[in-house]
Amino acid sequence: MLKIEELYVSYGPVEAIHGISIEVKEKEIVSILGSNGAGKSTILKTISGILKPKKGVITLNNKVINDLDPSQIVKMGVTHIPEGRHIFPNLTIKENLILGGYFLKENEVKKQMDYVTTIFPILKERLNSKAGSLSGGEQQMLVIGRGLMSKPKLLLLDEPSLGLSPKLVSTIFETLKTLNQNESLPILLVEQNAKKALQISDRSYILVNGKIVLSGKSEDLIEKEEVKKLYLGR
Amino acid sequence: MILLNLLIRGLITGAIYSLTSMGIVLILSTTLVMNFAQGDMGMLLAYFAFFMLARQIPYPVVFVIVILIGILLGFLFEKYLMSRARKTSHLGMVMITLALTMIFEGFVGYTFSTMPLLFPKAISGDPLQIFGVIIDKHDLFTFIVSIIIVIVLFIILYKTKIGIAARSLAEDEFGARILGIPINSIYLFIWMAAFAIAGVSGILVAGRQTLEPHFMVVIQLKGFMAAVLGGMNSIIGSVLGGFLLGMIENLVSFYIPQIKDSFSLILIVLVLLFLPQGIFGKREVRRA
Amino acid sequence: MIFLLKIENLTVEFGNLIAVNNFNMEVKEGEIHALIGPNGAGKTTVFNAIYNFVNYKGNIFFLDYNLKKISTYNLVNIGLSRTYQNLSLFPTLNVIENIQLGLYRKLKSNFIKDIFGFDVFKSKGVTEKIQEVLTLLNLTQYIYYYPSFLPYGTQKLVELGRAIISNPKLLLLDEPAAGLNTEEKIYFREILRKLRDKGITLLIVEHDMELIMDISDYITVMSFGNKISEGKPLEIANDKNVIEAYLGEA
Amino acid sequence: MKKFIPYILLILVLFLPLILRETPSIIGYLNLVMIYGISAQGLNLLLGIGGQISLGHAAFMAIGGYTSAIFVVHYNFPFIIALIISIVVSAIFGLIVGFPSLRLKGFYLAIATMALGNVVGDVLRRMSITGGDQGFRNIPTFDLFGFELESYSSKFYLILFFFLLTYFISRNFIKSKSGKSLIAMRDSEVGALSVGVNISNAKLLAFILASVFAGLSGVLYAHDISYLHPSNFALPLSINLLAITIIGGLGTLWGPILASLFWIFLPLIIGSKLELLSSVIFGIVVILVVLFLPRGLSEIIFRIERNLKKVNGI
Repeated sequence: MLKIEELYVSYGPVEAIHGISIEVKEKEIVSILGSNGAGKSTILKTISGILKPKKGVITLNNKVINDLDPSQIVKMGVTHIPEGRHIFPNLTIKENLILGGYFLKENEVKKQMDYVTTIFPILKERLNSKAGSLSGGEQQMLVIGRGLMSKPKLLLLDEPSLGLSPKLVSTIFETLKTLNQNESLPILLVEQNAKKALQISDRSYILVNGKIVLSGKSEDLIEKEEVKKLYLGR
Repeated sequence: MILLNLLIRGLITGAIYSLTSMGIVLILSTTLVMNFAQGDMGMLLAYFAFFMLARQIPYPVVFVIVILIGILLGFLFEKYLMSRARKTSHLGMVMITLALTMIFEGFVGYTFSTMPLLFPKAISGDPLQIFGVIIDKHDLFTFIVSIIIVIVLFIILYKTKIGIAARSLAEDEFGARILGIPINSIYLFIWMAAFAIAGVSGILVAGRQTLEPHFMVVIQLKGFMAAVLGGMNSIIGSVLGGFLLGMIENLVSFYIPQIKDSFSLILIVLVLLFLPQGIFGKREVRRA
Repeated sequence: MIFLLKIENLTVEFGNLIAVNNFNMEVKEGEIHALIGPNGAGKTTVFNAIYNFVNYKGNIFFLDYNLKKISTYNLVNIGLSRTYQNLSLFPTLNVIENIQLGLYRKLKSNFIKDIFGFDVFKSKGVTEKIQEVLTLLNLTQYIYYYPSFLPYGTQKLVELGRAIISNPKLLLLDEPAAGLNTEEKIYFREILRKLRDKGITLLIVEHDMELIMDISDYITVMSFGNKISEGKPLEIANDKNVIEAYLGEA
Repeated sequence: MKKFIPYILLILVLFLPLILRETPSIIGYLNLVMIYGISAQGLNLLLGIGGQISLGHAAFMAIGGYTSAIFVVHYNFPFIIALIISIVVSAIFGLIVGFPSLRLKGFYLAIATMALGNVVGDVLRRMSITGGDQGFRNIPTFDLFGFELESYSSKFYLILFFFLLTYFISRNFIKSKSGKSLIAMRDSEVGALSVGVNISNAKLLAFILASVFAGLSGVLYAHDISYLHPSNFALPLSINLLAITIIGGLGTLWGPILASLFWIFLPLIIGSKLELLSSVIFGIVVILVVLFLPRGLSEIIFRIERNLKKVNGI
């Protein structure tokens, strides 16, 4: 459903992405792996319309979305869950969720909020407290929950494991897997936690310095020596 | 009895301050811009109102028209100036609001002369006497209007989607953008609302004193102070801050008249230094 | 003096998040010591504690100084210097001025000299010192450029130059290789070796495992605010805890 | 070629009183341009170099002007001594006003300085030694060791001397170690801290310098105009000085004088009929500069310099 062809992106004068092609098919979880500064987040920001590509084409269900605003892209069903939380700490959890479903109708907001709070029950208990009072892991759940409010057809997920304990990471990844299987929700995942990402994804791309150096089925990649080397230097 | 009189008078003065400080805080808490033009926008709109009233247009109609002009000016201001300045620098944005004060004061001085003009009150007639306290009808009206505006603003900001989105902008603009929130329209809405409030405060303040190009400068300064007292980040805090400032000023100028001019100014510096979140402001929740 | 830097029971909390948890670590004089761990493990927070940018429990000793009692701006005087993950260059000063400022505390001046245009950065010995650093980092051709017009890797070199010109005893580097291309990384590796040979002790936070395994003498691994392992590179590479933390097997 | 331009300009300026002897009032205006230029240069050091905002800069001018006037009129001090005292008083006052800057940032600092500026006005209005709300009248002109400067052109040379002095000082200061420490603080506080800049001292230094420049400018104003009133140094002047600094270009040396020239002569150019409109035009210029010339008017000088370089093939 999402297709990226020969994408080049610059951050100011510096080119960060040098001609990559990525595809996400229906019902798939695809991960982009790579170290800090490899350009993973840049790709997601370009898909969601925050950054504009210098060259290349991004299509969603065969429609070119290169020049659309973030709000138009969200309306088309693409939700980007950014790295580093980006919650609104002084707004309540409820208000955070309402903003996630900005384009929904009043009654749909309620329904969707019920749905999200069944996935993350911890949010239900504290709907009226400020988001900033949540712990790191709870905040990550809020960010994902907020992203799900818009009834996405494609989820772009940036480093959901960042700064979380292994146990919480497992919980979150299980949730993602369930979402993918039960709702057939395709997910494009950007991760540093290579093993976890390889475990839950169908296919993966490995990004080094803005270029894809390896790609293929995750189950094949996980066995490769090169992958181990990239992550442990041996 | 004197004390009660002073306090009631303080509340009325406070209502004037809070009208301006609400506008300032509305802008500040959503766009992080210190709006120095809030007062003078009110001054400009009061002049428009004066000339409409002079043409025998009824007060209520003028009141509504002024609000509409405020909305229109807010729209133009955001659309053609602020949205561009946002791309340059924060200081640039503040500077533009300062430039507006020069433009408005110069324009009014040139077009309408700097002579003080007598501006009609919303409600004229003999003052009311309630429990022995003498209250001017216009002042009472001002008080009620400022309460109504704060309630309306509160409902918009806390109960509507557009208001919640407006509050999210100051927290994390990137976060709002990535959720697809149409931030440009939200900015438009905020400035339209702020300048509409400016119009209301302009007319009401002008009714208590005379109309001249600088009549809002002091009020604007007091508005800033009320905002500081209220904590800069909450609309309700800014209104309470306005009332408190009004009462303190009335008490001080009665009991210790020697220091009445500088007292509130010093108070503000002290509050800024030692109570940065103001008296009513809630502490910001910091992200871990 | 065996240990140059000694961190004792360091705990840093942000609200209800414990960023660093009862962390201990020692850096020996003359070594390249790497501090590694997944994102959010608390490595930069350790640096920020050393620099008094965050409140912490526990103690940090450098030489005979308890760093809690030393203002950040005095650290350079006792021989500490650092670079930042997101660079902290002065964008409106050119490369040579940026590097000159590294000598800020070494050069004495007074107001009268200042306003009569006496340039302490051009006094005897200083020019040579600056030239030496510029040559070492191969920056001579860029001295009149403003940082933002230079490639990211070159900007990192400028920041490094600013940090080393004060002859620090201990240099803290926060992700020196992040955002560099392969060529620049190789160059950086050479420079880090040269610095060690000049007698500067290095404490490096870094993600690039290849670089770390290659140059470091000793490695401390953090995960989730805790120290999970430490040792020589070879030991670390085969440590089960580390492999789990890195490949994310919970 | 480029090297000589400042000298040619300087010689031209030195002969201005001769060139303009038919219209001495122009010289009078030029005196004001330089006076406000000195004050704006101070604000430029504070905001453009040190990154600290002040909306009470005019109050610093008032402090200088009133101090000198009081000592000369009420205590019969010679002008030069009064000038030195005023500068010391200004420095102390700058230090006091600078303290909030250690805790406050951005618009909070703007409000605090605005409030302190207003306090100065209120206090001056209430004191009797300052003439209160009547204003301080009949301040004698500059008295240099018995020579009283009466004509516009004689004042011109004295003010020009101080103007060049402050220009010289700020030019050298910006290039000096202390100057660069302020720039470093403005550009990156963590960077400045790690090279050893004491941020508190740097901020206070910026305020002291700004205050001394403004104080000097106030002294010159007092003896040039011979009349002071608190309302002349109220918020509008502070805003205008801020606008002058920004129009001129933050952190540049030529900016303040260019913008001050523009500000003083604008009402003259558009004529007395439209004089009230000058603040409208000035405001519009501020907006245009913010939107289209982020580096201010001195951007134009940069461009000329660049073109000259091209011509000379440097």
